[in-house]
Amino acid sequence: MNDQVPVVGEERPETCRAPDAEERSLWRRVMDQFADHCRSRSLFVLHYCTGCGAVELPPTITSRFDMERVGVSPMVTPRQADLLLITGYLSVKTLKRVILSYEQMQSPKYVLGFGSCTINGGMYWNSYATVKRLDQYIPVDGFIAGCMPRPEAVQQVILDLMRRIDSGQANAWRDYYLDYDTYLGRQAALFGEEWHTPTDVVAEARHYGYFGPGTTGVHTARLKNYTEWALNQIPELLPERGRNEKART
Amino acid sequence: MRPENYSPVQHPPSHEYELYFGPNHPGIEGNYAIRVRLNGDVIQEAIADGGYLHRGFEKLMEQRLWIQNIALVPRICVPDPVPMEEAYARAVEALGGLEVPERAQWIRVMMLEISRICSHLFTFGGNAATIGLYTNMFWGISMRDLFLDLFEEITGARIYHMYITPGGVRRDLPEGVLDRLEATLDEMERRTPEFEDLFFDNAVVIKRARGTGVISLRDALAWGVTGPNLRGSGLPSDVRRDDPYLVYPDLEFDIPTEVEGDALARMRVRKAEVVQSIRILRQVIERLRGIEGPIRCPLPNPLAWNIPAGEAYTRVESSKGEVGFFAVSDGGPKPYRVHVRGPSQMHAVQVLERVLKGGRLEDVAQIMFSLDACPPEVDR
Amino acid sequence: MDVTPKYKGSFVKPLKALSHLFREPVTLPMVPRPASDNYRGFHVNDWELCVGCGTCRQICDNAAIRMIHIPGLPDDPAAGLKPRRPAIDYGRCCWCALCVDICPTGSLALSREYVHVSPDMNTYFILPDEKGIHGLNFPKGWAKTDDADLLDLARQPMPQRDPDSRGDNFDEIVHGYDDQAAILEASRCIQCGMCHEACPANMHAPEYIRAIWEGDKERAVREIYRTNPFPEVCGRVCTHRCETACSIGKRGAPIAIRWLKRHAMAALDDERVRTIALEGKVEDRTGKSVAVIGSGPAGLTAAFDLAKLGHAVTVFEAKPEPGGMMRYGIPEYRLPYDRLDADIAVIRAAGVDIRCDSPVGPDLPMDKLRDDFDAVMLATGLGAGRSTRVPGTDHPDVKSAVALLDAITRGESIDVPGRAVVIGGGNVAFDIARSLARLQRKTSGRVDMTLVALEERDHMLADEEEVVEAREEGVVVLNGRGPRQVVLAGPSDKTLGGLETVRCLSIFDEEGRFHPKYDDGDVMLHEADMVIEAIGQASDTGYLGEDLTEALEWARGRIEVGADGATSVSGLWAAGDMVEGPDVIHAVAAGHRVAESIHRFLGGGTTTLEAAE
Amino acid sequence: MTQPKNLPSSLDIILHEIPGVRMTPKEGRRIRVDSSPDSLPALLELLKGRMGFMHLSAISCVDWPETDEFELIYHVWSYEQKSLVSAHVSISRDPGRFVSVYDIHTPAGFYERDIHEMFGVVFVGSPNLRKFILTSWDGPPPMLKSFDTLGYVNETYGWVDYQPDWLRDVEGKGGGIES
Repeated sequence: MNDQVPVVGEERPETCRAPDAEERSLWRRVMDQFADHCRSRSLFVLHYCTGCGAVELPPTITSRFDMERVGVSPMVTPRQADLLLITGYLSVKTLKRVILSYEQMQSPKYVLGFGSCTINGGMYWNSYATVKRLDQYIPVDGFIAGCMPRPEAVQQVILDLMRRIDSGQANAWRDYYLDYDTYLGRQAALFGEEWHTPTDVVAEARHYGYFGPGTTGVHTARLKNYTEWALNQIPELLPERGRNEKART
Repeated sequence: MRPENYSPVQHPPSHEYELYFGPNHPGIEGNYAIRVRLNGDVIQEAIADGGYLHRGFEKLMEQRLWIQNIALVPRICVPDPVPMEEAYARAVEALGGLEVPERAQWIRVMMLEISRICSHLFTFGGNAATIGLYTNMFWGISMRDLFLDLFEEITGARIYHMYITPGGVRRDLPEGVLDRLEATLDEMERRTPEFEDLFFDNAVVIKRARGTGVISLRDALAWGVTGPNLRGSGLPSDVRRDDPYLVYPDLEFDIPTEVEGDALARMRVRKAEVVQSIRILRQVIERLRGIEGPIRCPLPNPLAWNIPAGEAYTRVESSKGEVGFFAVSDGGPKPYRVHVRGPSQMHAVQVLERVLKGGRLEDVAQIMFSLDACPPEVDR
Repeated sequence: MDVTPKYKGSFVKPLKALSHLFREPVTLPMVPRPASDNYRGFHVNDWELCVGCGTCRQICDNAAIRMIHIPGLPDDPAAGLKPRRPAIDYGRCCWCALCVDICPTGSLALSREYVHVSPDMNTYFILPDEKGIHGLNFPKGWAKTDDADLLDLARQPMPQRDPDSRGDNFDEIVHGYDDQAAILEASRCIQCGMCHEACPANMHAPEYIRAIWEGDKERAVREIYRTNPFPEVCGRVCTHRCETACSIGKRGAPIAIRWLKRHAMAALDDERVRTIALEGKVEDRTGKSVAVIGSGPAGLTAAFDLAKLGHAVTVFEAKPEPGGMMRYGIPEYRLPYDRLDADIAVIRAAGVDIRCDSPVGPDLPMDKLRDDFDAVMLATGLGAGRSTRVPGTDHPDVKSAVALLDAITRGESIDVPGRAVVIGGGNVAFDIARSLARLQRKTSGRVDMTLVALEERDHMLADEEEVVEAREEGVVVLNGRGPRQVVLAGPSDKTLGGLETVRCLSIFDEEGRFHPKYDDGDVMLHEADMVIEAIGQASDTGYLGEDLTEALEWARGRIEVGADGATSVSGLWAAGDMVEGPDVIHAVAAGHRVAESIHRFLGGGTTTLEAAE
Repeated sequence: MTQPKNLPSSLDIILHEIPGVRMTPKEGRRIRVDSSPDSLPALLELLKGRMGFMHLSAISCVDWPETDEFELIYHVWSYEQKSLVSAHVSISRDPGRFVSVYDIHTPAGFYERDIHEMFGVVFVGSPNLRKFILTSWDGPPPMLKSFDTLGYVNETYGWVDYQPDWLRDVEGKGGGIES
């Protein structure tokens, strides 16, 4: 619980880091590799149609291009999903929901950007309403060229992602923890200074062992106001806080 | 999870609550949201929430040359892009005084009707899925894919064809494609009874869909319902017949209607429309074999193409209803203003809000699908 | 709600789906299918065909195409080749293929390759070549077809006199476009700017073509006068390097840039043209004076520029009227004198003092000019005809084309020969052949004119339309023949009999020098009363005086000058045909360079007219 | 089915009852009607009641900054006459206020809301002018001609600065991206 809910005013400057492969015991290395292998064989795709590219997902998932044969299947809730497909352009309004959904997903989690729009604005490069670069707001594991990419291309990007998960290379999700302050700063620049999400990413970063120098900073400092507010809203957390304060005094 | 920037509110009595339905929700078509206030599972009030797919099309079109906009318009409606291309092209033709050659007119009708079948199959699959019948979805989507293969062959792209251009179409038909279209239509006809058995004669479907989301003809007219939804309520109105364009006056087809005005009736209308589209396509194939000629009238240099000042309002019957394009030119190289009237702008907002009222929570998705609302068309 | 229970479902019917268990599956193998024949996949670009015009970049709705300057590629403005190629940003592209449909050369196409997957964003910016994004040589998908071309490759026809009505007079042949045709012709332009770079004077052709298309003739004239004070002349007789470079001309007929210029000039009255031309003229006088010797295009262009910059310019012309070769070389049916006068009137209005009948020589020694003026420019052109020097050319009825043209312009009476042979294959040869043919028709009603050119038909030095029109007017053009000797009518007859020619096998030797080889077995006699030599001109620089001739540096008989036209003698510039050839527009360009250099020399700093605007 | 020949004339009779209305028949079942702002509700009411123009196909808004006007175009379709009347009115741009026609045509509710969002025109009496699409937008109404979308984009979002290997090679040789 201490890890999950940082206490107001408490400074925890030390970073933490998950052990590198060579630091891990042989047993753990084998187990991790096995876990990666299994993970790559069962990807649950969050059922969220963010843009036009979503129209090629039903063919990809259903009989003709049948992605279920490699263990890819749609999942209705972000909590149980591994893979977030950003199927094309993102309006600012959608991007907020995407970030909320992304933060709800359990790590390790993967993001794929579909088509031109996610790379450099695409068709809507001069539109006031759409975000031009997805990777500025959440870390992305791969892109596909196309407008829109056809199902075979979608298959290929997912197979590519599976290969990279299997070999332990698809680690963009860690960047979100390591550079959370930067990501949050960019998000806030777009959504306004009020922007905050219910997920405590900083605590998650500690939990996963990717709390780095870039995790906190000027932007995350702003979040404290909201954390305090949240603590006051959830009565069960209050004794916890009292205990911590007591311990400190 | 609480919604972003949530502010504390007085909790209502436990049997009355508010639910965010979408945008991240499997039961919703596209990226769209509905906020429903419920009492138990009965909807007291529904508030549509769009804008997730807003790209500012109308603004973007003012920034691009007349010809460049052919790439933009199909993206307004993802499942049924061809009517958008047609409506835009015809607006430009009306403003610029272009004559579409006969062969191009027939090819355009062919494209429109294939697109209609595709869109109806998509809706059919999606609609079944909202009732929990996934086989239909698998069938519908893979059947649609056969037509997408034809699109790919004709236009070089599966979804966004960018094929209809002011003055005609961009490429002539490839060799033998009419035969393959005919074969696909045969396959479609062979499968139609199976779809019938699987969906329309399915007791589950009938129990769920009958009496759900009823729109009376009177309401339909008052609320601005168009297309299959209006015909599902009993009015045999179709832009192809009432405000004809291209070569539709030369074609024989019926306008299927149902009188119940519920979700089932609307789906039955769509099914009957697919049959009519096949009938139209067979006539088109017949005629196209005998028509040779140019596929596009000569266009000015697209980089130096000023269209005389004026305005034009063109209407096209899409699979979802009446598409309208209002184009204004100030005599310049770019449109001065293009206003897109998508049928879903009515269906997904005001009509949906009204129809959902008094309905049940589990029917939200089904009703939305039965209205065949297309969110990108609402948001533009 | 009361609904008639019209439909009654069954729970058994859906079980029919089980029959699908025994059907062939619709599922496809998990490898990318081959795409359709005209699929719109990734771009391919044939670098051999691509000229770097950048039209693809202009039509792209998404600003996805950037032009990349690539050193080492052919860079030839005159041929319309730029060393740049399009690069495509797949973070922008929407595969609409408008770039393919508009590509003037047809080099750009879309392949059937459609899978590109990478986490590295840099791989989404590609420089397509003919092998495709991954070098896999996928077949072409969406490529250009004739019926889908977005460009209009045919030129607006130019109304002109037919051979019957033009053969016996010197009226201008070309009528000029009307407004409608000019707008249509201008609308074909894709604004690639190849013409601008190909033009020796770097005329702003894209700008004035666009202005004509927009119907704004005043702006067109303003754009024209930015770089060329002889628009009436160049609108008629320019060798139009721009049209050679035109991108549309790669597959179709280039934009009629020259005729559009003529149209813009014809649309405004002379008064208005003058006002526009003199915009930007410096009001303050600098107090410096410049002498220009020769009133051809080079001299007058420099004079015009210098006068606009506030210098006092005096032009000395030996002949009775200004204009040089434009007046005394080019026949009236190509360039009416009143149009030339209009151009010169503008230059005079700028304050240039043109003194005709003022040859530099004993009465007006060169030294005096150099003393009286702060700077002197030589632009005396090539006034003397050259001779083939084959036996017999010293006969009085063997004439020089330049001299004859001069005489025709002056209106002197000429003994029109009944039969004539012209030696030469350049524009001057055709000018004299066609002029004399007109006179023949006028006097005797019939044309007997033969033109003998060394070059084969496909490599004629003259403009194509000259050859075609000359033939229409009855001139017999013989290709691949060289002169052997001029023969007399008889052994004792001193009158001219004709010209003997031989078949020419090759014109240049291995080192590219002029050294024709003949087949002596193939000899032809062309009977004629007059033989005219039109094989080139030489300059007559006797007026310079011995001291100056000695002081100047020479190269191959021409005065050697720097890039800015300055000679090795301080305060003395030279430009035009006497320094380098070969046409009006080169002379105009040289005139500008000299004017700029003189202006700097006179302390005007680096301010130029371009910059002053 | 062709357009009834007498439609323009019978329309003419009706339109005479309303001041400030001018009719221009156009090609293909289209009739343009120019109306004064005051007469528009009466015009739509009459068209609906007498001639069956009961389907409001769309309301389009055009911004004309030069004349400082918004042009509103009401496209109404008659299922009986099979004809479309486009009624044009021009209203002042500042303040952009007009009367709602929601009580005549229900679909006007959405269109007015949309125009309010995109152009900032206020429709008095419209049931719901809350934001719909641009809920996370606090800039000026984007469809106004004065709003520069590309300028806004350059200010708000970042572009990718591509550095592919081939580009570095070309730049090494003295080439590069041309502006």
